[in-house]
Amino acid sequence: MTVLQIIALVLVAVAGGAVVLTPEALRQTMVLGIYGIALTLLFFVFQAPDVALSEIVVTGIGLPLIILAALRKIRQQQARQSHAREEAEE
Amino acid sequence: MTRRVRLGLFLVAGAGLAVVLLLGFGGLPSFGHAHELDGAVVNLDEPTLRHATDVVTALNFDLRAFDTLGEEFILFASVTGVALLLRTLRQEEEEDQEITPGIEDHRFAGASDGVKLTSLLLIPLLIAFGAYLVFHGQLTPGGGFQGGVVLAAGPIAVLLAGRYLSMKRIAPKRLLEVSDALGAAAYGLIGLGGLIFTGVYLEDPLPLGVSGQLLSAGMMPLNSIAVGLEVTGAFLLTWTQFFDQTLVGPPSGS
Amino acid sequence: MSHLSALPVLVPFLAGPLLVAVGFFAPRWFDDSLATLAALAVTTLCVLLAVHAAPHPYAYWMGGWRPQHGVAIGISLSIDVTGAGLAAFAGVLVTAALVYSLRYFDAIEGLFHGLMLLFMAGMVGFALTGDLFNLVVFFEVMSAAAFALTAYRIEERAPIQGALNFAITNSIAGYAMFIAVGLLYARTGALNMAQIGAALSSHHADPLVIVAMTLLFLGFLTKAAAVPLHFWLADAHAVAPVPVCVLFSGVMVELGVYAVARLYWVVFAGPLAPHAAAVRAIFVGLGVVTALLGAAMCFLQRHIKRLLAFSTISHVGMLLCGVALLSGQGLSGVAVYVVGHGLTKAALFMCAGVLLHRFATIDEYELHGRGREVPVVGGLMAVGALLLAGIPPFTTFMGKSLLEAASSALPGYGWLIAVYIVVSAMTGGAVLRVAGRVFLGWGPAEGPHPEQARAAQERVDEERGPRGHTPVLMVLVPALLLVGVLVLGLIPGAVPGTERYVHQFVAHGNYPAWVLHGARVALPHVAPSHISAEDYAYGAISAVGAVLAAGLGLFGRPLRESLPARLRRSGQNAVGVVRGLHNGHIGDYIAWWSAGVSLIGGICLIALH
Amino acid sequence: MGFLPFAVAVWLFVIGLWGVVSSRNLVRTVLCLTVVQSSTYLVLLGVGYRTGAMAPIVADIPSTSKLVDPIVQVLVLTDVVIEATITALLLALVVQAHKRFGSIDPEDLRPLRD
Repeated sequence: MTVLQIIALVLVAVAGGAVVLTPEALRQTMVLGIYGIALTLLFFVFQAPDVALSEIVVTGIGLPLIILAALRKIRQQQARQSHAREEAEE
Repeated sequence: MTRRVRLGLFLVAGAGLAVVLLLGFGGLPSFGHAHELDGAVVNLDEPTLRHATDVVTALNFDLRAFDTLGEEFILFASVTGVALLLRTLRQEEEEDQEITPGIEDHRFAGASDGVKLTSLLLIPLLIAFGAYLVFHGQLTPGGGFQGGVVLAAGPIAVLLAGRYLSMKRIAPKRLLEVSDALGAAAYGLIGLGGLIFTGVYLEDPLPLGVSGQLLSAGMMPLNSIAVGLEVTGAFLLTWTQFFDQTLVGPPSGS
Repeated sequence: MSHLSALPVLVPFLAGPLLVAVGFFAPRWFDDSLATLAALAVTTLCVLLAVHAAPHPYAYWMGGWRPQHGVAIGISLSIDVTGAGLAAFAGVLVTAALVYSLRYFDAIEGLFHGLMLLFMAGMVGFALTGDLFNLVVFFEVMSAAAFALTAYRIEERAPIQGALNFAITNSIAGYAMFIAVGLLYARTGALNMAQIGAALSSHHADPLVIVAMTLLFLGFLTKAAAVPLHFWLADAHAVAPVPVCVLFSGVMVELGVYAVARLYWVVFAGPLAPHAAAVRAIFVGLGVVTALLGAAMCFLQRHIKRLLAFSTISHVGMLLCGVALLSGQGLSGVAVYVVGHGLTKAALFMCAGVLLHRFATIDEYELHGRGREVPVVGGLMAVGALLLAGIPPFTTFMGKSLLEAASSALPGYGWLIAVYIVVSAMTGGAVLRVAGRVFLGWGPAEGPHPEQARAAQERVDEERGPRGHTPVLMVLVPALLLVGVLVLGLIPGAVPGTERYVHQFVAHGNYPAWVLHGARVALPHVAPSHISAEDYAYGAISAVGAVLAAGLGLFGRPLRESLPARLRRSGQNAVGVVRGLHNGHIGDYIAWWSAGVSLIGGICLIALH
Repeated sequence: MGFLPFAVAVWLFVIGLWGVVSSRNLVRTVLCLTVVQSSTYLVLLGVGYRTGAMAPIVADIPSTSKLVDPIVQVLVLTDVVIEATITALLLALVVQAHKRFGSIDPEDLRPLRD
């Protein structure tokens, strides 16, 4: 086992824990991106370039756009809800 | 259950689960000392038998092609599911129009000029790189899936560079649906070619060509293109569905 | 003939995308006829495969990667009568569900039909494949289509929540199975089930094999909804559109049990042979808990689809007991019972669909007496209830008799018969109670937990208003399915034939022979089990028990109130606790899932090592 | 040291489940699920790795050199695709859940309280 592999594994373990323990969803999305990069690095040092490419296109492009759009939609709805609530109070 | 009971239960259960898994993993050979597995046999056979140099993509389209068929349809089913779930209900449409009459003019908020310029420069690069990945599936790392996602990112760069609606003009939803479906069906049909010409489903009837060339390894380039087509359509369709959701309702920040 | 082996999977994989691609301009009749034709074609193909595999089962190697010197590296469809028969059964139910939905609801641009076909492809591939990883892939195909279908009615709350719980729980089960595949591949260097089984059979079971087995079994039992992995099922089955429920309860859940049986006899029977008694004890225990909890929860429901969902859990417990007996006779009983129960449950969900379609609610008390408008459906429901209770001499009874014979043949397991009787009486009785209250107006019109009535309502399109009629097709299809249950078990030779094919299925040594070496394995000769007078007596007790249980549910309130107050209160508390566990909170569900997996994994590690 | 990849896999599986159980926001639940899933990549790739072996690309290395197991990599490719698609499907469900319930806290998603 090479030093590079050990470093990559530790990185993955720490970043994976960080994804779970980050409290707020938007910040968690960013940590998930870092986690994806750590996994990509790990796949490279595990001699799996095909998997590394897949992982980076998924966590680099594929998922963030979906997560951000979902979060944006939810924020918009929350804004609309509180707007409606304020109007009801007036 | 209250939150406290739930977390307590999981603390015990999770610890137990960890112990069970660790005991099971204890039987694995030490990392780096895998037994002589199937894979070793395949590594020797695959390049000579199928004239492909990227063994992983080659296996993906050959030995494990039936798994890949399943995988493409997991993707297809999920994208169809997303389309189903994020469809706009008639009554929602009416509500939304009351709130945002100017929806047609909507610009994608939040991109600075720097981002826009970078995105514009990125578009040709993304398309070239994506196409390279798709066409070189059997030769170098990457293949239809990876290339498809990169290709799909091209129109997304248009979105970052400027307007959502111009992106939708480049890639209207119907076209994406058709491309997604066509790619998925094409993958199944290519295997059918094997059934018709050799009598065995997913067997390769094409000449294998010279190892290392673009059109080598029999049907693999075709497989790769079919997957690329499907994945491009699938990801663009998914993104469009999600973006459409965020374009209704009051603009963010208000 | 064997050239066609891949087509049952391929036909829906081609028709599905076609429906989605042309869906936005194709007329409704096109979607309906293409989807129904595809489902019929798949059913026919599966029947042909079963007929072809009847003299001796065979393996079909994808891409021509045949095993060399008995070493398989390719993916095979390993086709025997049991697998192909189950695939055909799935095809029958998909066809029935599609015909039923012709008149049931508004389909959106071919998406519903497309997803139904993909779901069918997943089920058929799952039943036919001979490769472990491929099995998990088809599990995921089924899942992806099923998640979306559950939430088909996005305008309502409950389907969204049910689909989320379904998707999260089953995804985690899928990950556990991926890990198990990795473990077994590391040990054997193979993914083909026959190859794995052959490689393992010469060794004793060590923790790696036991953990792999636990993860695989519990993964599939998550789909099959064994307690405590079952919480998602009631949420999802109660809210999915009726044609989808038909498939969920009728065949998808049973496929989970099938995978456990297949994996046990092909892969784990060798290494675990010295521990068969312990395996039997553990999984019979799991089955009994599932059966009894499901039956109790079933009886407590007033939401009719949720009631049927819990009855499915209860019957799955019974099926799991039958598999866990680890005998050919027990598994024969399971095979017959799967067909009888699947058709009956499908018909009952379709009857519930008629009520929902006509009255826009599915709450037992809200519907009090209103069913008089559609007496035929009441008749169907009563027949279905009695079949669920295993009334002699029909298909469900035949299956149950085999289970009873297998249980009493094993020393120390005769008491299982009492469990089967309780399950039959409680679930059959609950449905009979519904039929009595809804179609005859018996019993009080107000029940406990009135807040649940709202959840049972379906939003109706205001322009359309309540419907005054029921399409004939929606009554005809469940009637035909019930006729199937009445007739199939009585066809001479059907049950003894099933027994012979199942004995072929459980012959551990045979499977590698025909998969890896292409050997022609002959059908074993098995003396047909004969149904004794005792079995008829048990059947009669179940049926009478169901009638009594229904009577208790309808008219038992004075009786309950005459009980001493302390007894009544502690009874209510116990019921409250059990109900409270099924609270719809995904965090709770996953905590229970983890607890179940670690507990059963721990027990297996201790008992089987 | 040879056990490290598998220990990390167990850690990811359990900590991801902790995230799912303790989450009060369904978007977080879905993201934690991807962490659970990534544990399967480590197991699969871990069992196929051989010390000193090259990636299974045979274009520019001598054909006698030792290669890592390509089959597990094919399995992980499928796994990654499943991750991406199921996550998209789940997020679509979460968006709908927020529309219908006005909340994405699992505490509030209980249409059938019993």
